[in-house]
Amino acid sequence: MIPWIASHILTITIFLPLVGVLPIMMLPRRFEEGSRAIALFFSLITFIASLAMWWLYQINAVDNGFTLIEQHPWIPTLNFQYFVGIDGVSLLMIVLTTLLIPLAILGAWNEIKTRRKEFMGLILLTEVGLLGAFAALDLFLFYVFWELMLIPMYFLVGIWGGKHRIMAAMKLLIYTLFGSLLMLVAIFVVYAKSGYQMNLIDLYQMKLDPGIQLWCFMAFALAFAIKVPLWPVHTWLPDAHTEAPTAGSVILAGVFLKVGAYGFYRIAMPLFPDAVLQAQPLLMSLSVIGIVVGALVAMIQPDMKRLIAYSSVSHMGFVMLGLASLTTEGVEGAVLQLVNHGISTGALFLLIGIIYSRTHTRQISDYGGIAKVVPWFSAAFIFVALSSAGLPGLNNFVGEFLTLMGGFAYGKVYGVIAAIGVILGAAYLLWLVERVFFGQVTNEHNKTLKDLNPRELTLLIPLMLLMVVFGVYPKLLLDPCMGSISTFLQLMGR
Amino acid sequence: MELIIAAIKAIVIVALILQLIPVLIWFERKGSAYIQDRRGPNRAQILGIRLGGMIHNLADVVKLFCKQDIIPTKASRIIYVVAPMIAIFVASATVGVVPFAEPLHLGGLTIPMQVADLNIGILYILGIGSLGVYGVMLGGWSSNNSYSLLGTLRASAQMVSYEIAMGLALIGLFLVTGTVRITEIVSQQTGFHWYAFTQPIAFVLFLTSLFAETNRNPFDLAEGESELVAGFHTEYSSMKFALFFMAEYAHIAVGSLIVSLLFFGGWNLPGLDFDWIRVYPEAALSMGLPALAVGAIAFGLFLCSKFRRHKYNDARDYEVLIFGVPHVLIGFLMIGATLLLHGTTLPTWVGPVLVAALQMGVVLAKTLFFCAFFIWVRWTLPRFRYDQLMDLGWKGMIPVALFNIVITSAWLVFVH
Amino acid sequence: MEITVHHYIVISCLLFIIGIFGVLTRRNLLIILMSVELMLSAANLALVAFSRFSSHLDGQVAVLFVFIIAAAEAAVGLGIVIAAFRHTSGVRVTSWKELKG
Amino acid sequence: MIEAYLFYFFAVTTVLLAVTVVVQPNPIGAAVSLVGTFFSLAALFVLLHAHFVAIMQIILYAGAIMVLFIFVIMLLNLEPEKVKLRTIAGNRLVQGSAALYLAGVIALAFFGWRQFFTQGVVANEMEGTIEAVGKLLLTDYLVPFEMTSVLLLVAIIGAVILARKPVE
Amino acid sequence: MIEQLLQHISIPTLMCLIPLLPLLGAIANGKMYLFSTRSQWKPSHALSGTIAVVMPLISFLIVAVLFYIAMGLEDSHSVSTGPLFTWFGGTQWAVTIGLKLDQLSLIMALVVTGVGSLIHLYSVGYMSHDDGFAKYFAYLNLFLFFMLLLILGDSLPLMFVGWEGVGLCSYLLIGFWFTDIEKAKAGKKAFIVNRIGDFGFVLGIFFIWQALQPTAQPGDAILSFSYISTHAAFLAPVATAATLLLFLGATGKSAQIPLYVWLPDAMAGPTPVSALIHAATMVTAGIYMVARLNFLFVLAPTTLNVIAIVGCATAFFAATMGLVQDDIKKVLAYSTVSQLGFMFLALGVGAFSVAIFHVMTHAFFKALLFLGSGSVIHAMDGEQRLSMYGGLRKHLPVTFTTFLIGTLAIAGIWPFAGFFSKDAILWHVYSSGHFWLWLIATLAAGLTAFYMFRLVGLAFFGKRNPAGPHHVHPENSVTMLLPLVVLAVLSIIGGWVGVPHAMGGHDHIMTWLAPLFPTALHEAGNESTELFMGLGSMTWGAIWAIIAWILYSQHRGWADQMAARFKRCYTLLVNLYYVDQIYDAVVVQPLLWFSRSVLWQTVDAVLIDKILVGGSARIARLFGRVGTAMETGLVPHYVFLLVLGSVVVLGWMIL
Repeated sequence: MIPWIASHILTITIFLPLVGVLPIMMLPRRFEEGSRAIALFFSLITFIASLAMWWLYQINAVDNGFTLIEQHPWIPTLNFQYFVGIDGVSLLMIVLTTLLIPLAILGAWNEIKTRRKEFMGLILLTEVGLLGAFAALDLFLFYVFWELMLIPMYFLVGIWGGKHRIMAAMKLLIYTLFGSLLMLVAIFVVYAKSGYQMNLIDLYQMKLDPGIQLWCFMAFALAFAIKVPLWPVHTWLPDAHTEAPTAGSVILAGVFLKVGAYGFYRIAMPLFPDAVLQAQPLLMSLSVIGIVVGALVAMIQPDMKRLIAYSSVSHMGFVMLGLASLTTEGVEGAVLQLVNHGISTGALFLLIGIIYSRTHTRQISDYGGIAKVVPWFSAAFIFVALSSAGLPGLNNFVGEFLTLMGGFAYGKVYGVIAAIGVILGAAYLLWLVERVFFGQVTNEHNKTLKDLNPRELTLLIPLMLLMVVFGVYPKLLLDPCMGSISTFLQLMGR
Repeated sequence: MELIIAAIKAIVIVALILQLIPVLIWFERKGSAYIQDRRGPNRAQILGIRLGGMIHNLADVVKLFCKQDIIPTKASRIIYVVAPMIAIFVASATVGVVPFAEPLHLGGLTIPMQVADLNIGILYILGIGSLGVYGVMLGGWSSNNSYSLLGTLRASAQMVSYEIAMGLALIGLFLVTGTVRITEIVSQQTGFHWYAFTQPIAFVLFLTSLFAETNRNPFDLAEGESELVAGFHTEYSSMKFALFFMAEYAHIAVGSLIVSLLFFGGWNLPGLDFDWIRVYPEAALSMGLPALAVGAIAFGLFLCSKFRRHKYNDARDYEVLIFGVPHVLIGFLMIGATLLLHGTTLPTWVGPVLVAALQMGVVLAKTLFFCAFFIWVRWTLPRFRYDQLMDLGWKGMIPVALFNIVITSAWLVFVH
Repeated sequence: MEITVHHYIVISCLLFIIGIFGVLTRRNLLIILMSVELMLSAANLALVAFSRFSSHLDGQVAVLFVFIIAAAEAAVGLGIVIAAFRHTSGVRVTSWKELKG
Repeated sequence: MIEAYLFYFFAVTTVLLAVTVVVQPNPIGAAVSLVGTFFSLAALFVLLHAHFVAIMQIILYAGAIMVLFIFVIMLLNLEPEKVKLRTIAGNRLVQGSAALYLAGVIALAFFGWRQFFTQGVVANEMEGTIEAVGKLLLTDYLVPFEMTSVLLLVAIIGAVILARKPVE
Repeated sequence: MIEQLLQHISIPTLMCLIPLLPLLGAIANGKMYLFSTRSQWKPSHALSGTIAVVMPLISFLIVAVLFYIAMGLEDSHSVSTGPLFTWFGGTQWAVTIGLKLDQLSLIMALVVTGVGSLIHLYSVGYMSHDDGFAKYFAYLNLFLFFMLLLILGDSLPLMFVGWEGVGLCSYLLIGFWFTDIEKAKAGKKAFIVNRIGDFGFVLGIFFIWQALQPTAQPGDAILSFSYISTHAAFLAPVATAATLLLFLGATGKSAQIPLYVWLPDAMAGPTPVSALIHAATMVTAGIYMVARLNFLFVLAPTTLNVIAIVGCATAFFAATMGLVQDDIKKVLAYSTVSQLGFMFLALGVGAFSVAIFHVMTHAFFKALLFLGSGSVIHAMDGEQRLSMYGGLRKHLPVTFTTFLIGTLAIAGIWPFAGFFSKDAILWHVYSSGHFWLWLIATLAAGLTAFYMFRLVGLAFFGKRNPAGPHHVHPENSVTMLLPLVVLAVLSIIGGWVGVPHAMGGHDHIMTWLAPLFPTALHEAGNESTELFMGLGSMTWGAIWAIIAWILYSQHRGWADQMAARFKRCYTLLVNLYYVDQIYDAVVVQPLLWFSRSVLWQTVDAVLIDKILVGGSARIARLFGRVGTAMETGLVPHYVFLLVLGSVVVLGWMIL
């Protein structure tokens, strides 16, 4: 029994949440609260499964290929395969997802009152989509999971969102769909050009001629850029975040954006190395603009969630900076930043969710001086804000440091401008902290705020611990990815 | 050359039909009278001779011709006038394809005893038959009178639906005959193999739908006197009414002609063997003529015996004689002819001509029999209600016809 | 003067043109249906002419099918006329505009 | 010779009657002239030795379809329509030109394909008898034949539903 | 006794203990404070106070022991733990975490831990009535941990960690009483300005890394000081740029000209905090960094000149600004800025060891002055304005005497520490030929003496100002007085460590630091001129001191007349040259306006949302409308289209 599980651990992890959806659906309307517990239970099992996967990965880690591979014919006639496997980076992403989803569920424990069953079901569905996307090594399979994760998210934002959630959900959907349809076209172009090959490993060896490469890369890049949100196509993120429920934004910011960057890392770049070289200056400048503009615009946002959304635009700009710089440091930094940004932004959104569940307002002007009233909450918030601002010793610093190094190595100007982003990062976060926490308590409503209850603590403690651990010892994250990064760079011809 | 022959034939046949119509009219009035236990028309007389009502026809004809021809003001004039013409044209046109006898082989010339021997045969009849509806519809509609409109609606609906039944019945027949040419069908019915017996269902269906086509009694809702006054031809006066009237009777004649040909073996009589006659006309004559003579004489004497001098104290008493005496004379003539012919050989064309004449005679006899049947049915059965009519048509006859087709085809498949 | 297939074709074209003319100009749906019948029969003529002069009977079989289709079309067309008539108590084609986009 | 004359006679009658159908303000008039057209067409078919088709034309068109038309005309007792040849958007010129263009195109099409009918003139003895057509119909074209039966069924149902009085 | 100690604890673990102990203290206090907010249990001041004081004391002792050991080692006088674990790194290079104590960092460590523990002791008394007692000490210990990390770090990134950590603690401590929004704003300002400085620092690191990368073998710790010093040659091309950026970082941290604005505002924090952070330790980090990377700075003479000029300018400007300040802590803040200017001036002219000597002496007397002012404020229960003081001589005798000693030291009067270090700087500036810089520096030194004695005069001499608080709390808590006394002693004997040969001393500190720093760039002029210059600067300082003392203790009126006459320049000085306002107007507001109106409104809202997204929707609707226009509902239209279509198709087929 055990060896079977060991060999199919990856598929089990991916489809475990799906198994969870079934009991939730069977629940009669009266036991709706039970659905939360079931969802939590299944997401925790998936987390444990992913840890087991990590352990297995350590054991039989082949240095630069994919492990835990499962390859079965899916549509034999069209040569589509169910081909999944993981390397260091996808392992990290999977563990990050399985970590954040239970926290998101825990975070939304009593925030969601209406239709809990559907909510929990949708979250588990998103998780399946995400895990699948990270593990898929077959282009078409990737596309299927890519779409699978988008739809539940649309519903999450659309149904349980804020005031104009419909607009936000629609924007999210159309933006991403626009991109993914282009991607589908590109997939089939590649499929045709490469002699009906869909699995990535063979495609990596296949060198397409530069003309087609550029177009396909542009299509893929656009689809992933929308997801990452690179600067010009990012406007869906702030709306989606402000309107999404807490759990939604945690997943959205924590993992949803990562798929875009992961897509670049896994599919867009290695498949079209020459096109990447041509498009590198464009990518670099877009990410740098993203960093600075994201930070600047974040500074003057009246709404907390919008501020954090723009901050994640800026942070993801760092990731793209690292990736596009095609230097080992840059890519390492990008991978680190992917995980760390997920943790810190996820924590930030959870905190905002907590305060929102008490005051039901996200406007900064409604707050003031609540540090005295809720010391634990403010301590946690400041801690996480600082980690997100990239304080050394906490998790984001090393990632930013390395990405900046990568950017610097590519072109000094890019490094300098991106470094300005670091200053702005500190500026808007501290300004937020100051306006919300310090000074006198402005409106009376804040006087009676309750501090963190045990549930919320169990939510935050693990994340804060991780922030310190990954800050002090990032090697923990980097070691598994070394092999995958070096293969990535070889593919890119560096 | 063929054109001339065709023209002659056309004229002859049309004249024959037109002659038949007054006879039918007379027979109908006389027959219906006797059925209703009253004496028929017996007033019109020429010089005291009444001929049992035949003269009445002349009176009718004269009346119809002389009446004032009224055209209703609001009616759409042209169609109002054309409608009866269509009706009569349709009735007479179908005759064109009807064969009266086997093709005559006279000195290398084969003259088909019909106007046009179309290989599509019966379909032609069906086609023209379906045009009959126009006459009725246009006439009724153009006279701009609500009664006539109602009549037309009913008539056309009835004719259209029964046309289908007729078509399907014929298909049943075609299955058996395998051909559509009427001459072949008739020649297949030698002896007692009349299709009426092999295809009883088809025969019955065809007959009833024929009644419907001609708006005859059980189905004569079109001009049902009780409700719709005169149906579609209420507004028609003299000549046009006459045309409609004649069209109807022509249609009956032609209908019965077709029935006799298709189902009653046309010119085949069980006893007669035409080939033998054609070869030995003399023997045939010598046998046939005396028999005929004896019959004629017997009939004539029977009539004369009915002579009563003072029954009516006028010319009518002598009528019986007018009929009886000629018969006796003919009888004697025939006996003389046989005696005269005895021992001589007739010229070759006499055989076929004799056969043709005989065949025509047989066909005519059968047609007259069916006309009588038509008239007899008219005055016995009550009129259908409209929904019964329609139900019978759609739910009764068409399913049965289909059933018949299925059965015959199944039978054919198993047999071969 | 031998009758060639072109004569028939010219006639069928003429008929077709008249049919189209009728469909385009007339406002009364019935007339339009009739013109459509006209166009169909024009097609029939052409079919038969071709089958005759190319010694294949397929043309005639096609004509049969055209008949059937014409009959079906007429039946449904008239059904529509009646239904539409009940609605607008007139057969003028221009009075039925509800389906405007 | 006789055939040529007959052909011209019937051709002219067909075209004339067709024109009256289109021009005739009064629907009944149009219907009757259409019946006339069908008759002359049937005659043309006979000239083309397509007897079965001719008689079918008469039975089907004249006998059945036109009856329906006249039936409907009677049922709806339509008053004659003022024929204003003014058509859509007033420009008779447009559709006129369209029609002419179409004629030219069709004629061109057929003449263009002349080479296909080189032996156009030669009339062969293939008689359009009912047996020949029937045999062909039920052998090569059996499937379309069955299909048409389905089509007819559909048409019947459609007509019935459409024309039915709305059930209150 | 030390040998037994060494038997069972190896040196590396000892070294690790130095930073970890304050960290432990911080965590303990932090936990207690957080639990206290939740539950009723309040940690007693004694408990958290003792933990907070003991930790730095022990680490001070450890540093002393290591100092003694290092003294013993002849050759390198340095002790290092070697790479403990690799933090992160690329394939070729890696960043390892390791601690190193050489001559320079030993001195700095001694100063930091020594003064630190004294200040901890002092703040136990000072903060006794504050409810955030445990939180305060947690922050303070955390600060010490980061400062020690900064000093002990053996590689640039580790130093950077300490660098940012120290910035964080200063933010937390300045904004300690965050209920007052102004204080919170000051904290935020400090942190952001520091962050700008760090921006320069990081870029400097990148330059170095990029230059060194090609030389690295796999796994080399290329960013560690030892590696950089050995491969200094490779850095030549990139030296000037790197050093300039590093200096930008230093100005941020040590509050030099462009980025000094945060220091005066930092006075919002509790006074012991200002004493520890903004006088003794944090602000000197910049100098320590430049000293640590002296072999790099030497490669870039232009940068050295820049540093000298900036240092001298800051010294002079800060001194002028200090003249007119009414708040006691603000005066001391500006004096610190000017003293830092002096230190940077020394670095600029290449006298690295003299700069470090001045750092040490400055730490002693500046901490003393701050703590003195703290006890004055404590006595006047929070009143900070000099105008409200006057005649406190009688009420606070100990504070007065120690404060006087400190003032004498900073003014550079002979026996006191300040004289030796400041004089050495002036001498080295003069001897290295920078005459104009020397002139401005001596002028600044005179001004320093003037405003210090102005402060003493206003505060301790003259009559009590009736408007001020009536009742003066007696200075009775030992915990506050003991550090004052100790620091006073130190500010006296502190100078004697570095008495130059010219004045008969054998200059221990120079010899101690000599191996680290390159020999003085210029030959040290003959001794007689050095002696003469020293006496000259002392008398110059004394003269200014006496003038200030006369002006402000006896005849207050004169000062006001003086102020009235130079009306314009007086207001200029009072408003601190409007520097803050300029910064705000030039940098902050336009940035905010730009991001709000330009970036957010126009770019995101209009450009992307309206035009791109909205636009494409509108185009789609346009096509839709064209489609509907075709559907008029009229059957003939459709037929016409049908015909048209067929015509086209036929035409195409034929042609």
